[in-house]
Amino acid sequence: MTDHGPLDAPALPGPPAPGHPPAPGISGSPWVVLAVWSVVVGAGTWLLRSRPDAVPFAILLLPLLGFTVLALFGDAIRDQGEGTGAAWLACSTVVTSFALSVATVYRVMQFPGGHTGLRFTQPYLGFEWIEAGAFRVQVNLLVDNLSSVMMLVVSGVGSLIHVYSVGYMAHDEDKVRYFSYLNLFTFFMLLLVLSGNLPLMFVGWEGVGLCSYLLIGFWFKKKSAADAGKKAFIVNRVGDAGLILGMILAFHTIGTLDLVDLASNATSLSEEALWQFGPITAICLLLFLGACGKSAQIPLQVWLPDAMEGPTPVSALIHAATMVTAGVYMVARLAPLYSLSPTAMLVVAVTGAATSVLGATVALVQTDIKKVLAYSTVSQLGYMFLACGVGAFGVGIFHLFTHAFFKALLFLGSGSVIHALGGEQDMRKMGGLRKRIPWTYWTFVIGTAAISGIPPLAGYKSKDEILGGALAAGWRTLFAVGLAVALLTAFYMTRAVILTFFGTYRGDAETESHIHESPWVMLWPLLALAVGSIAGGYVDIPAFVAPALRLEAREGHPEWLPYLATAVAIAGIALAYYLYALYRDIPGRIYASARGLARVLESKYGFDTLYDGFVSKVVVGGSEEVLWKGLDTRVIDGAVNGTATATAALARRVRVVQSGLVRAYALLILGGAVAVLSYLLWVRP
Amino acid sequence: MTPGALDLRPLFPAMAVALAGVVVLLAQAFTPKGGRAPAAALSLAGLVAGLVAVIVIASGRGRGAVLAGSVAADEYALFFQGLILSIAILAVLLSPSYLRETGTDRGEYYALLLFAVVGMMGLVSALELVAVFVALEIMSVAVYAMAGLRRDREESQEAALKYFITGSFSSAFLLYGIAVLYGLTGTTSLTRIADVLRSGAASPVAGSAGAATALALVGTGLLLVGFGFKVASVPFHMWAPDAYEGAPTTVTALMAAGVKAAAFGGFVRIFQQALPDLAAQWQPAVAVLAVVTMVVGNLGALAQSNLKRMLAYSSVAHAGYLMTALVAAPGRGTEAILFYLVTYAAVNLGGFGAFAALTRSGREPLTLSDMAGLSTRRPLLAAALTVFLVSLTGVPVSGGFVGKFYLFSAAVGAGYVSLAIVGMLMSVVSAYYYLRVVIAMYMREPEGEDTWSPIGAGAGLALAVSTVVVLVLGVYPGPVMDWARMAARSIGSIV
Amino acid sequence: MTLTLFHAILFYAFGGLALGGALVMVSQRNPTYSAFALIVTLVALSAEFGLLGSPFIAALQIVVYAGAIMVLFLFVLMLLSVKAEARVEGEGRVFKLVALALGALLAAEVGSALLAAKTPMAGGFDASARAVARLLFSPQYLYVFEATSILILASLVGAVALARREGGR
Amino acid sequence: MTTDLLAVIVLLPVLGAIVLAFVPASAERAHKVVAIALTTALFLLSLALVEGFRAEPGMQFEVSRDWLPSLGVRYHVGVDGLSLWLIILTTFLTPISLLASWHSIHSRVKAFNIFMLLLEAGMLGVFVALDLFLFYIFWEAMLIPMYFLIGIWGHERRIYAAIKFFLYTMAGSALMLVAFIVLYKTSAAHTFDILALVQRPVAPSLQMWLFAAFALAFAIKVPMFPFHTWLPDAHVEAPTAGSVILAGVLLKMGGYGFLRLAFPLFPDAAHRFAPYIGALAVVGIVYGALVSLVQPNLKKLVAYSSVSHLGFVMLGIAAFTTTSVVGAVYQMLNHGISTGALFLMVGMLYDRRHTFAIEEYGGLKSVMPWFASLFLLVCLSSLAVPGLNGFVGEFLIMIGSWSLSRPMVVLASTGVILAAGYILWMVQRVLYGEVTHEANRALPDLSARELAVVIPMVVLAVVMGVASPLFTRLIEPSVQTLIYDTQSRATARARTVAAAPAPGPTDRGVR
Amino acid sequence: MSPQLVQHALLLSLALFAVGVVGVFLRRNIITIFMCVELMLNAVNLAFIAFSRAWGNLDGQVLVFFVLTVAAAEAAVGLAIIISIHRRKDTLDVDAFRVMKW
Repeated sequence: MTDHGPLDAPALPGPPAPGHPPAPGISGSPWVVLAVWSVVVGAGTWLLRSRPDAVPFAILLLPLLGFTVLALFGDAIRDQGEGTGAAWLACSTVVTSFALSVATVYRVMQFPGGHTGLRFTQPYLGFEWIEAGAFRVQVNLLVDNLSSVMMLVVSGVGSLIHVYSVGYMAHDEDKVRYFSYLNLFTFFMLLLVLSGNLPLMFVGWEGVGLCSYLLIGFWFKKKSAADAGKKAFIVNRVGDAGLILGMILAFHTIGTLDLVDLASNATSLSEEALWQFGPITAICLLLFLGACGKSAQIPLQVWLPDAMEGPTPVSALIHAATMVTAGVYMVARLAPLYSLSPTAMLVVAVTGAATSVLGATVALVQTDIKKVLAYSTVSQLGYMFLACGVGAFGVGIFHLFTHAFFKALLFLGSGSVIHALGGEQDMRKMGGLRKRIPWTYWTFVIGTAAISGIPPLAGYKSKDEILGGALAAGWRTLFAVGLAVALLTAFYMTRAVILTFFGTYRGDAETESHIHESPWVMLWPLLALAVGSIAGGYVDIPAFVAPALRLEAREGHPEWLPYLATAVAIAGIALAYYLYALYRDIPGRIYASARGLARVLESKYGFDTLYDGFVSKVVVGGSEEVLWKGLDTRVIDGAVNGTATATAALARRVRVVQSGLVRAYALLILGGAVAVLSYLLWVRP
Repeated sequence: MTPGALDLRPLFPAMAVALAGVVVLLAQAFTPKGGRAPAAALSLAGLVAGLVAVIVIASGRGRGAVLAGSVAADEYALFFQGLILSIAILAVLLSPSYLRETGTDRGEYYALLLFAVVGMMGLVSALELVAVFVALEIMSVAVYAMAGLRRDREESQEAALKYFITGSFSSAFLLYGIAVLYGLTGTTSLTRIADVLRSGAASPVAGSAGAATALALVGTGLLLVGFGFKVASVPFHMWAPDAYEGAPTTVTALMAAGVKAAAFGGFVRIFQQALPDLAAQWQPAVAVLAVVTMVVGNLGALAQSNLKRMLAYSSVAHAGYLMTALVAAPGRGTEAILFYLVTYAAVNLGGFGAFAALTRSGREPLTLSDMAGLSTRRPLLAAALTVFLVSLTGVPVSGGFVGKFYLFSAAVGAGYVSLAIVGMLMSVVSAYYYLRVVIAMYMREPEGEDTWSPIGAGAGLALAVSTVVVLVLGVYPGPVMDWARMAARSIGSIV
Repeated sequence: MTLTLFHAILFYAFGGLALGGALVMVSQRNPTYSAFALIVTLVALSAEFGLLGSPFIAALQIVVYAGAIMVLFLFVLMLLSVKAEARVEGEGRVFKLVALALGALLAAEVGSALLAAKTPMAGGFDASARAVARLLFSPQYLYVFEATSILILASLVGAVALARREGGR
Repeated sequence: MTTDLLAVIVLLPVLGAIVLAFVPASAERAHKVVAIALTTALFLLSLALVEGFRAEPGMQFEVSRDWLPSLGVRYHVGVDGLSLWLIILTTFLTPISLLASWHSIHSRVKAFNIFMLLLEAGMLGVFVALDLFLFYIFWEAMLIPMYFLIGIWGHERRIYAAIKFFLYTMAGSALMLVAFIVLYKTSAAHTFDILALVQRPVAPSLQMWLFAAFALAFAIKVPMFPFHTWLPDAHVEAPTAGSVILAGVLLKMGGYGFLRLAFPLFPDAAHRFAPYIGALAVVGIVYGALVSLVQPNLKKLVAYSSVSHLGFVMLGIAAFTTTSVVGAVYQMLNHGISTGALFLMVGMLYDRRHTFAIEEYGGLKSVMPWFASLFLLVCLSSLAVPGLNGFVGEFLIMIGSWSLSRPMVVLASTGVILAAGYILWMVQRVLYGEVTHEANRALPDLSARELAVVIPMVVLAVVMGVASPLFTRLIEPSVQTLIYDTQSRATARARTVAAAPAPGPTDRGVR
Repeated sequence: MSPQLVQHALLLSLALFAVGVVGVFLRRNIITIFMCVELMLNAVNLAFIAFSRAWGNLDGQVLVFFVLTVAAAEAAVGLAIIISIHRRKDTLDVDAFRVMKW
């Protein structure tokens, strides 16, 4: 995937006017868009005024509506204006959802006690989603401070990425399908964060997984893309199986799957001791398995890097900002439950820490710009779990929040780079782009600074909090790990920036001649996200979500911490600059001297090899040779057919008795007579 | 009835048929050379007259036992006589075209058929062992001869020979059994035999109770051999495949339907009316025979490629099914046998009749490849044959299923669950060979020219009637069941 | 009829003759000899019938069996000019042994029952032709008697149908 | 009820078949039109059952008349929550499969339609029969039209498959018939009437044997591991309509039989055997999934996936809690829709390319976008993505089966993972990638007729996924009564329960 | 000694019957086999007569009468069959007739 671009920027029709990107063809169907837009705005306003309780449902259903329209009438829409109308339709639904979300959050916070949430139960249908015996699943939404944050992130970042996509996908023939998937994703993601109970959340959970599958494999003609989509789905399914079992166990243990009831019932349960594998621990671990799948934690992290086969905006939205954070969201959502199980907490923290190390180290050796970001995401997600595991759930959400901005920014930035280079993703063929695509460069740098934890950017604030949380919980080891990861993060991100934007261009001349800055429709989402990456840290998310998590407010952190963290970040950046900008031959030498380590990192610690081997040899091979051809065909069906064959063979034997010799017939009569008489006289007197 | 004044009304059905036989012979004799006597029509007339007589008697006038209790016109006899006459009518309908195509078209055929029918009718109505024996012999002698009537096929004569030798051999056993029972009881009347056996000591021949029992069992055993032969129960069955295969197909139809029904009619009546007190002894023996018969019959059929022979083995197997209910006689077992014989007769007439109807110029459809693609060339016939095969398999909706259900439920009711299990498992085996024919007809392409005879009116009528009977018995078997129950209950009611 | 020693001697003598004839019959390869041996047996049996007080049946036996049926057999034997069975080395020895064993077993089984039976001899036994005929033509056997007419007719027709030459009509 | 609506529903197809028998075979179009119109009308008529159905336990639309008094057989029919939707499923799938066969059946159209109608009558009969004899008649009679459908209109090895299907299923039910009779003879009720027999179970020791006989018949029909090997053969060789009906309805009869007969008639035996049934069901789930993973043939893959899916059904039945059984019944419907739709769509591929080999396809999404989208949707429904129908059933089953055995549920959950594996792998090989075979390059997308066939199924998959109570509310009362009655009639249980708190419709199963 | 006479007659009848039975298997000529069957019938006749004597009733006599008739009828048909098959195969070896088997 590095040698040629995906269709990320499918064969550019011609050199666009430099510095003056072509405006995507809004002209295609302006009237349609305008009409749709005004209807949507009007309806939204009406809803807010007269049916406020319906608004959360409207937030949800708008993207679904968009999907439905695009799916059913996509062909008709595509026929007009190359599908640009479709793109704007998709954007409009999400943007409207965002607007309604803002209004809803505002409204929720007006309620006394609104911080702990409002439940919205649908009164429209005469039934709920599932009703069977004692098991019922309502269709209810929960809007509290936690889901508010998520809702805003999802619809906000989602809106930006929708808009960005209008430009990014402008030349793709299949953009109707793309936008329909994107809308569907938004719907499921909103459902995930808004649903008031676990099963309904699971609908969103699997739904986003499905959309992820569809979007990773968007360019389905490419085998690697289809493979990656499938891999993502299946790996996620492993986690989902855990999630299902966790839900079942929770239902049978606690008696409810409603999020609010779970939280309140949890308070009446007694805490389990460390290493006591009681039901609560089991529930938490099973659910965490689900979270591992969705949020790409060890041992289920393998799908996320492959997921970069999808269009870059998708990577930004799904595989950085929103979907992959669902696991963190769920763990935080069930904070009261997790708090009862030190074992589970420890597992979450250690897994998160380990994953963050894994991601950060593997990112060091990646040459594909998106892969760097992907492993970075893995690492940062681990960071969030680390926060949750040490009890700083709110901080985890905080990092989730800031990460959404800067990681989306970085992805979109990388998308812009790739767009500029006609699909090139290999950093070894980049360099010196600083001047050619300045807007992209500057926003990318902001994102890098944010993720590296340079004050006063967003990442600095949230990372700081996580380290503080680890320290506060008494986990010095984890704190140290976190610090190390911070160093690595700053290092590999700086490396990426340097390789991409500094130095001289290393690609071929043909591509170089086409390098161009992205259109404005792509740039202004970058700007918006850059603003978020700077300012996001000043929203006190931990305090905001604390009531929803039913947790105590956090303690203060040692005052030396920010300095230490900043110092580490700067050290990382400096080191990277030193190695990649000043003494470029050193990395190669390090490589040469530590081949073993390099190989381990390049093989991503061998997980993929192990899993592939297991799946292809044990599962597929075993199923084919042992189960199907052996057990099924030979043993079971062999027994079935063998019965028939044996009967036929017996029949041929029986038949031979009928010799055709009439005296033999008579003999048998005589024998029969003797037998009958013997039986009557002697056997049965 | 007043002594001296003989009430012969119960004999009218048989007399009508016998008379028809004589008339056929006479008509033959007086037909000028080259002419063709209306033998089939005359036979039909006689058989229909007999059937009418049966119906009249059954409707209330003239029922009872006559001639010093040697022959009965009870519901049982009437049921069987009606059945046998119906079988004969259908067989006669099937015959003309077949005889014409095989060059067997002679007056003797119909006369023999009618005489055989007389024997069958006597067999089911006789209340006395001498009459049973003589009736059995009338039937047998006529059928021996009929089996050998097809001169163009060596098989036909061989069939007659084998049937005759084994038949007379087994008749001697039967006769010895009669002799032993006569010796023990001093009588040949079924009811009086039963009386003597019940009171036990009354016999001057029996030295002791044990000796009496031993003699009674020897007699019973030998009767079992004799009737086992006639119904083609294993191990007395071996004539059946050869005789069925070799005999002219219409005769085979008569053998499979009529002879078997009559033999069972006599079998059941004798064992139920004369030997009820030995039931505890002979019923287990019958059960064993039934199992062996079902297994060997079905396995034998499984290995056949000749369709007539396959159906012959299948008729052996069906004797086994029928015998399972004999362990539950009297009562439900008898009812079940009676009911099953009706559907079984229809099916076999239909099955063999279908082969007969297709025969052209002496060539009969005998192999599976002969039947290939029949459904495209004779769709109605193929459909009818499918119905028969389905019924033989015992799959609903067919009389065969209801009948089998009846039989096995009787066996289970008598405590013989194992019989029902074997029976059902063997039904599964049988499905394989029956279905092969369906496969050939429906799922294979026809080969070569259409060499089969078009279906004549008579044969068509006979096949249609059989089909309808099989299907109606599958959905609405109530009336026939009621008749069967009345008939079964009437055994022993008239002395 | 009283039983005398002479009576008994005759009874056993004819019995032995009958058995001997039978054994000769089954051991002869030539069917014609067998037929003659059978005739001996039949005649001896006729005597046995007479000695058992059944003169009518004894007469009938001679007339019908020895006189008619066996003549028919001989006639056919002559007609078909049947030769003696060819000797085949070791043919069906096992088969014959099994048959012998089974026959013996059958005889043993039936015999054991017969031996256990009492065999009285009723007094005042009258089996004259007159007495037998009275019973034969009583309603009790009327049906069977009439049936035999059909039997004979059937066998007649059957025999004609089978034995008639091809094409003959 | 004075009018016997059920008799009308069952007999209408028979009547139709008789009428068609008199229409000349050359009028093929007339045959098709009449058959489709008739079955569609029957579907609408059967909706009257839903309309008139009250969400209550007990039989509705019940009719009971003397039929064969000498055999103790009555004509007794009725509908309850267990059978209601299965009837609708039958009447729904039949016109669809007829429509799907419009072009793919080109020989002997007359016979095809007649057999389909007879098949429908047989299936409906099984679901309404409340007398063992009547039940068995329909149960067995159905084999014959199916046998012909496979044997005449099937593919290369059709005869082998047809015979195997017939013999295997007949062998299974042979012993069941004996068990029917034994039950009749030994039961105090002395009747074949199911409702009456259920009231008074026979002695527990006898129950074991009878249950085994029943269970064998039903296990083969389901089919449960290891009695499943007839299914792949039958499916692969059957024509599309046959596969749809086979998967959609016939297999359901096994599960239905367990629920209607085996469990309530033999509560003690059910209690005793439930763990074993559950274990086999779980083995089936995993085994079916693993084996379908490696199938090179589309139809075989779907067939083995049926083994896996029906394992869930059987697990739910074995657990015998309200939740699990409602889930099982619902899962039967789901499987009917999603697997039915899969077979329909695979059949559409076959119509175009005359092969089921997966390797012959690939890249179809570029040439047949509508097909691809709908196929994907159907696949997703089959792998139980929540929001579509399959999830509701599987989730209810798993949550309800927890009380039977936790390890079983855990193992069953691996089936969820594997389902994603085999389905998505198949989807990838069929739909994605470049078009590798020249023959596929010009395949036409779905025609209007084909869309009309698939879209109702897809719509139902979605509706059943989001609005399950519309269906389960009618199912649940019957299930609750079934479970309560069965438990209270189990003698082994009665003793232990006596001390326990007052029994109400509980959610804890027989266990 | 008089009662033994009847019993010995019965035993004789049994012996003759057994000889007839065995004879069927010892001989290959169809006519001889047929004669063996006739011998069996005659043996039974002796039993009838003996039993008739034992009981002092005449039913046994009548039975023999009918058996004779049956024997005659069988003989007629049987010999006709034999003639017709001899015509075709020119042999009376019973083992030669096995066109149909298995």
